[in-house]
Amino acid sequence: MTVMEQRGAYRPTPPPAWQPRTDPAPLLPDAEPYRVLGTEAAAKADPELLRTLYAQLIRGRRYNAQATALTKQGRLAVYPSSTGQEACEVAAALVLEERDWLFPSYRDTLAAVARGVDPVEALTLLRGDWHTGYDPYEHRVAPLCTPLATQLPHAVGLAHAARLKGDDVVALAMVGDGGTSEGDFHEALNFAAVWQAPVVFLVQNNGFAISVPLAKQTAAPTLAHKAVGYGMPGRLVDGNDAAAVHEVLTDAVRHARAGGGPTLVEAVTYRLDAHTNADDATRYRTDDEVETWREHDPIALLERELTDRGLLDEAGIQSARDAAEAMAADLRARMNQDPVLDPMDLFADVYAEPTPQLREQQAQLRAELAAGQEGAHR
Amino acid sequence: MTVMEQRGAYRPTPPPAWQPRTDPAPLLPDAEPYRVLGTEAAAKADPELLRTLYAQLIRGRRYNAQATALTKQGRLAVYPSSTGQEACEVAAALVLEERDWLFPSYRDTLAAVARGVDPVEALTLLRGDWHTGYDPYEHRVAPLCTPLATQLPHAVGLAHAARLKGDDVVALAMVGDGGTSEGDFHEALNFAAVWQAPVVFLVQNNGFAISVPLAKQTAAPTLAHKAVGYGMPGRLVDGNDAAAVHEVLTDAVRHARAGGGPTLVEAVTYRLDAHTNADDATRYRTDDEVETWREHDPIALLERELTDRGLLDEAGIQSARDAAEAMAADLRARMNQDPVLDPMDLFADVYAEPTPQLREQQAQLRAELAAGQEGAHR
Amino acid sequence: MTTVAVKPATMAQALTRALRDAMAADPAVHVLGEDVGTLGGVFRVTDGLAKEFGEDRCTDTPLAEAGILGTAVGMAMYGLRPVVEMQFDAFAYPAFEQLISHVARMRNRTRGKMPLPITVRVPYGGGIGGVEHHSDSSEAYYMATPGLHVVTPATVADAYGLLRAAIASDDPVVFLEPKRLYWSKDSWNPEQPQSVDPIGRAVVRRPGRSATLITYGPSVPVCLEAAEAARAEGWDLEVVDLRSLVPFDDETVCASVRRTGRAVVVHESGGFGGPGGEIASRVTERCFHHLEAPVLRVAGFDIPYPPPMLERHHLPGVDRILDAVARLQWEAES
Amino acid sequence: MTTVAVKPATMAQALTRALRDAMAADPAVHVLGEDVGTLGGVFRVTDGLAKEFGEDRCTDTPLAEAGILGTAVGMAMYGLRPVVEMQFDAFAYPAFEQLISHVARMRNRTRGKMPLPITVRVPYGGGIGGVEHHSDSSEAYYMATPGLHVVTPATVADAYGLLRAAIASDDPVVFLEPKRLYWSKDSWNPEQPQSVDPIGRAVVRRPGRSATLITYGPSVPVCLEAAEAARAEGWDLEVVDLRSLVPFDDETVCASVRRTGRAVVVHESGGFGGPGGEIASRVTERCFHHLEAPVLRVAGFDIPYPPPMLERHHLPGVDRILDAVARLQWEAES
Ligand SMILES: Cc1ncc(C[n+]2csc(CCOP(=O)(O)OP(=O)(O)O)c2C)c(N)n1
Ligand SMILES: Cc1ncc(C[n+]2csc(CCOP(=O)(O)OP(=O)(O)O)c2C)c(N)n1
Ligand SMILES: [Mg+2]
Ligand SMILES: [Mg+2]
Repeated sequence: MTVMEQRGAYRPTPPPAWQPRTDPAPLLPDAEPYRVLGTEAAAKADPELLRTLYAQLIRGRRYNAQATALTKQGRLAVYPSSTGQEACEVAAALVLEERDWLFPSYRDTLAAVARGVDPVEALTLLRGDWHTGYDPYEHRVAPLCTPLATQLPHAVGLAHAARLKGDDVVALAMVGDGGTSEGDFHEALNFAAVWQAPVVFLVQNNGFAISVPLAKQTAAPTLAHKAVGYGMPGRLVDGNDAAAVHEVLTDAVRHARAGGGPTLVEAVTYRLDAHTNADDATRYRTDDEVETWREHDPIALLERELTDRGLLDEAGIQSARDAAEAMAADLRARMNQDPVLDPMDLFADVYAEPTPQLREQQAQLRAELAAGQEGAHR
Repeated sequence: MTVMEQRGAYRPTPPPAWQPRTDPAPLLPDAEPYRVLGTEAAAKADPELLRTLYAQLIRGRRYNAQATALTKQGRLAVYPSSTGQEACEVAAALVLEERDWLFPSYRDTLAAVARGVDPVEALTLLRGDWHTGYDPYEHRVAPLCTPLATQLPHAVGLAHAARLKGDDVVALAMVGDGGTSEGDFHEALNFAAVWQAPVVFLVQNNGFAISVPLAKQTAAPTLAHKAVGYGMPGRLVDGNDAAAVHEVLTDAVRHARAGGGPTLVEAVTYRLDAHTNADDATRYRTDDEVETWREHDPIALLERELTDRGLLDEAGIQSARDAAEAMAADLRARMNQDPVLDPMDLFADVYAEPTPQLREQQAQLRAELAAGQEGAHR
Repeated sequence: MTTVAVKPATMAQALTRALRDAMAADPAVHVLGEDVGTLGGVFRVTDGLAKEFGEDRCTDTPLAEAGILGTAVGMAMYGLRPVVEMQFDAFAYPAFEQLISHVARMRNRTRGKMPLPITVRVPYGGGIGGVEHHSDSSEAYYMATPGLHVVTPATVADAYGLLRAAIASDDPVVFLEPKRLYWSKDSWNPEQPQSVDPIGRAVVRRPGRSATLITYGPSVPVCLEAAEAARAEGWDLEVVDLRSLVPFDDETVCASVRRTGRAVVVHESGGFGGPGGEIASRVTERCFHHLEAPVLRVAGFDIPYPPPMLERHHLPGVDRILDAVARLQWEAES
Repeated sequence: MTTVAVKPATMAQALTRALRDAMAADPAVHVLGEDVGTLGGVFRVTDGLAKEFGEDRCTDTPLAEAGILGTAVGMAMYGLRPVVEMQFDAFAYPAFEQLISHVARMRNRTRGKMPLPITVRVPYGGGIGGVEHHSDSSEAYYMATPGLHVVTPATVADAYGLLRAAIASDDPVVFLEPKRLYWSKDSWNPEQPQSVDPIGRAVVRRPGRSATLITYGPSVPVCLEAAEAARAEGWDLEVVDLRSLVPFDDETVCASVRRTGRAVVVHESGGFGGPGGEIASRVTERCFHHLEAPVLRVAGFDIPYPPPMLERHHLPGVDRILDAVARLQWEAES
């Protein structure tokens, strides 16, 4: 029996061939985003996990602040901050096993870093140095993906390939609310469900696609309701509740690994910073709205839970901050060094072997450089 | 207030901004395809309508047979038959007002014909004569569309434009089950729902995309379940029950015209013929399966209902057949005339005015023709 | 008649003005795209339009380029004149099928019954330090697609004139906006916009006698700079700004090359399979016996657009252009 | 050693055999696309593969070209060698973004860490009486995209050899299959398939001394026919079959043109912005002083592919090629 045949066939449903079908009910999301912090469910959460999440959130927030600061110093060309969304970024990385794969979008450098990618390498693209700064195979993190939603079919293909090879690898793919409108989102989810590929789709619904609010992006009850249309479960979670995101993603990863197929998770969150440092968010949203969300800050939520339950004290907070500060200092120091680039790298890795045409162009540039020329800048 | 603002905004749903949302329940399809014929609902159906549908089904079946015969005589390059799907084709055309628009896919020449397009003009494309044989504005039928699902955003744009202009025009767009997998399907439904455009999407789920059965196309409970993910109602109907399809589409058209926005209708049907005359359906399905569906033939279903209720007698059947025969004879006669083509038409209507480059090429071809040359055939 | 002081304006401002004037002149003109409404576009080219004309005329769409262009097709079918903004060059690729299979062909498919007066604005090209997918030169794809006009301005005045002409055209126009010229300034008076230039005419930006630089869009200022620099070497270079790649102005280009006897085509787009091949070939076909040397090409390398820190080595610059001019066999025939 | 009788095979059969041999040789080779499994593809090129290797190796996908190519990217990331079938030329357009922004660039983006050995098979070109969207020549788009190899066979033996080479390549290859040659036959023995030809070498299909016809894919047989017909006019034409558009074999092509001094590029694809511009330009750049006449082009007209009943007037045929040869200035220099 092939992988393709393992699941029950969808049957056309009219007379004469009426058949029982997939029951849609279990695929539909809950009416409200799932929460753990501040609810009874929190009691069941593993204290160690919560403390780890906390340290990672602190570190993540500091990373976002540092990266943003680096844009002001001209050390980064651009930075799309995930400030306010750290719970999603961090949980996405932590729920995966080493053999699993993460597929980040352009905003998700933090998730890559939380999975182990060196921050300098994660930021290489945004520094303008090279397109992908890290070896995707080292931590099994796909290259940061800018064309929206195009990374989703990649995740499906990779997970499917792993399954065909008999490896119990799960792929977790990240996308924004805006990205769900792209055709590639649709095609990826459909392939994943038909193939029962071990993929988890994490939509960070941060309310905006640059300036476009969700109401102009979709009329769906929730983005998680899209899942039923593919025949996969949809889950709705409070994206600022790190414990809840971690739990929902962990369930989805487990489900995928066990052969249960893909899950669509919508995490409701908010981007506290502008779209990027180059964006002017005051053009499309009010300070009031931002302030309301600051009160639902992922760090504050977790910190309250931990301190209320006596799992975190001043010393614990300080030590998380110190660790974050050390990371930031190291990042700052290393980003302040000018990267050394070799113009001849332009011709490297276009193909396995340069074509005769590229060899000619290589020779031309080499001659120009020898003559002291600098391309566009005379 | 702009059209864009007329509908309630989708609100992100977490704390702190938890808001009541669109209720998904009414958007979900029924568990079974809606049926009228042979059920109690049939009593409420307008006898005149049923008789009209019957005459059109007979005519449609004859049209399909005639067109298929024309391929054997080399009078059509190819014909994708809608035999078995006539109820959908005919109902789609009949539910529209004159000012409305129909967006057919490549299989839907019958719907175009049922809406008034001259069969010879509807078949011009498949005859190899010109890409679109009719004036789309004459009967408000968009050109037959071959790149799958690409006609759906057109329908949305047209309906949106009409609404912006204050015209109460509805667009009905047709697509196959296979076409629902394309990104354009997703993008069109999303735009339609966000804009609340007056569009009805009719998916003819005929069980196959060429050789690929629905089970390899989707894992969804039904295709109609996709609707909730866009925030529009999904309706499931027995596509071989002409009265049911007519009723469901009529409701959807009325809903759209009243400003209620789009509806997704899945009509469960079956393609009794091969994909096209060039296809060999025995490669991918059994005769048994086809036979089961023949017993659920749309014409037989309606004929039984009408005769059982005394609304149709032998004479009525005969007169419907005679009318169909006359149509077929006329079609045959006209299709047997060789179309007269002017090679210089190659350059017509590439642009409003030919470019200087096209003028040169035009002159070249004119000279070649004058010299008695015939392009590729020396 | 009072003389109006001619103030400098940027190309972006001229484009905004063209949109505004077109929308004011014809209620059928609708702007749609990602972030074009409230934000005014990431380059602010649509700034103020939603406010002035309402969101139904200048609409923030869902984030889906095929959907944007596909719905624009439907709007055009119903008599509107959509102006679509693609946010960046590479983000027009998802709309490729709609563009090739419908936009470019609908008039032809319907024997002229259903023209599609759609303008597709595409910010293109590099030199702005953009990260990957933000600096593509995609004009070769559009040029190879019959049924499209392909237009690109290099000056502030042309930005206005050509965009007005594009919107007024009954044919689809891919309107390529050189990103790095958005902030270029010129003494252009927005209160007295020039009359609309016709699409399809190249213009000699600088007359010269030694050789012709044939170029367009972002490379026009570079060529003008090169021409200035060339004076020191004793070359008097003519610079032809194509403005329209489709239709192509063979007349103006060939007249120049016949005069000078030598030509270099300059563009940012990759050389192999790029616009320069077409241009050099057609010039050679038409001017063979006037040519003292083969028509040469200076283009981007045949590589994916490089990261910002390396782009200056990729983009055709003054030195590279002068090197090509030097190779135009000034001394002797071989 | 026994001599095996060499039986005629069609190009389609050779392609099937190449896929089968590649799949047998390397379990990483997976075929995916629309109708490639049970049906064996609409052109039957994948016939029997699902049966022999199972549906996990030869998979009927959902109907979505971006999804097919996008998932192939992910499969290649995990070490597979996907061979994707696009059902027809025009139906590859929905996958354009995946092709341009990912397939062509992944190796470069990742500094060689993540090569994508994907073969994209695209049946292309006209002459088979196909209705609209079934006869496009889309090679210009692929040629203008750095990072892709673009290959197209013209003979049964090359169909086998080049497809094996494409699948074996560690780079993505767009493999263009001339639809109207699918049923062309040649004495090629499937039981003793030739060794795999390297990608990037053109071949002289017919030696000649008067002028060179530079061509590829579906136009190769037409050019050979033209060369035969030209003998009556006293011309001895050389025919070069490019086989690979990227990389381009400047050496073979230029050696031929230097020998003959005259050249015509022939292809079905539209002329303007088509491959011929690149080819004619590079030949001219390299062979200028060997040329007795400008390199001419015979191509499809710059129009959307016409309906079947008119396609013979559109496609480059023998007469049109001979007309071009006649214009190669045989008499005198102007
Ligand atoms: C295909 C494509 N179209 C447009 C863009 C330009 N763009 C970059 S980010 C962005 C908004 C994305 O919104 P969302 O998906 O919600 O992610 P977020 O930025 O909120 O994380 C846009 C339009 C792009 N990167 N890719
Ligand atoms: C974009 C695109 N891809 C592929 C094709 C080739 N093709 C034509 S019909 C068809 C199957 C369509 O199946 P479905 O949507 O179910 O419609 P049906 O044929 O059953 O009416 C395919 C794959 C196409 N026309 N367009
Ligand atoms: Mg967002
Ligand atoms: Mg179907």
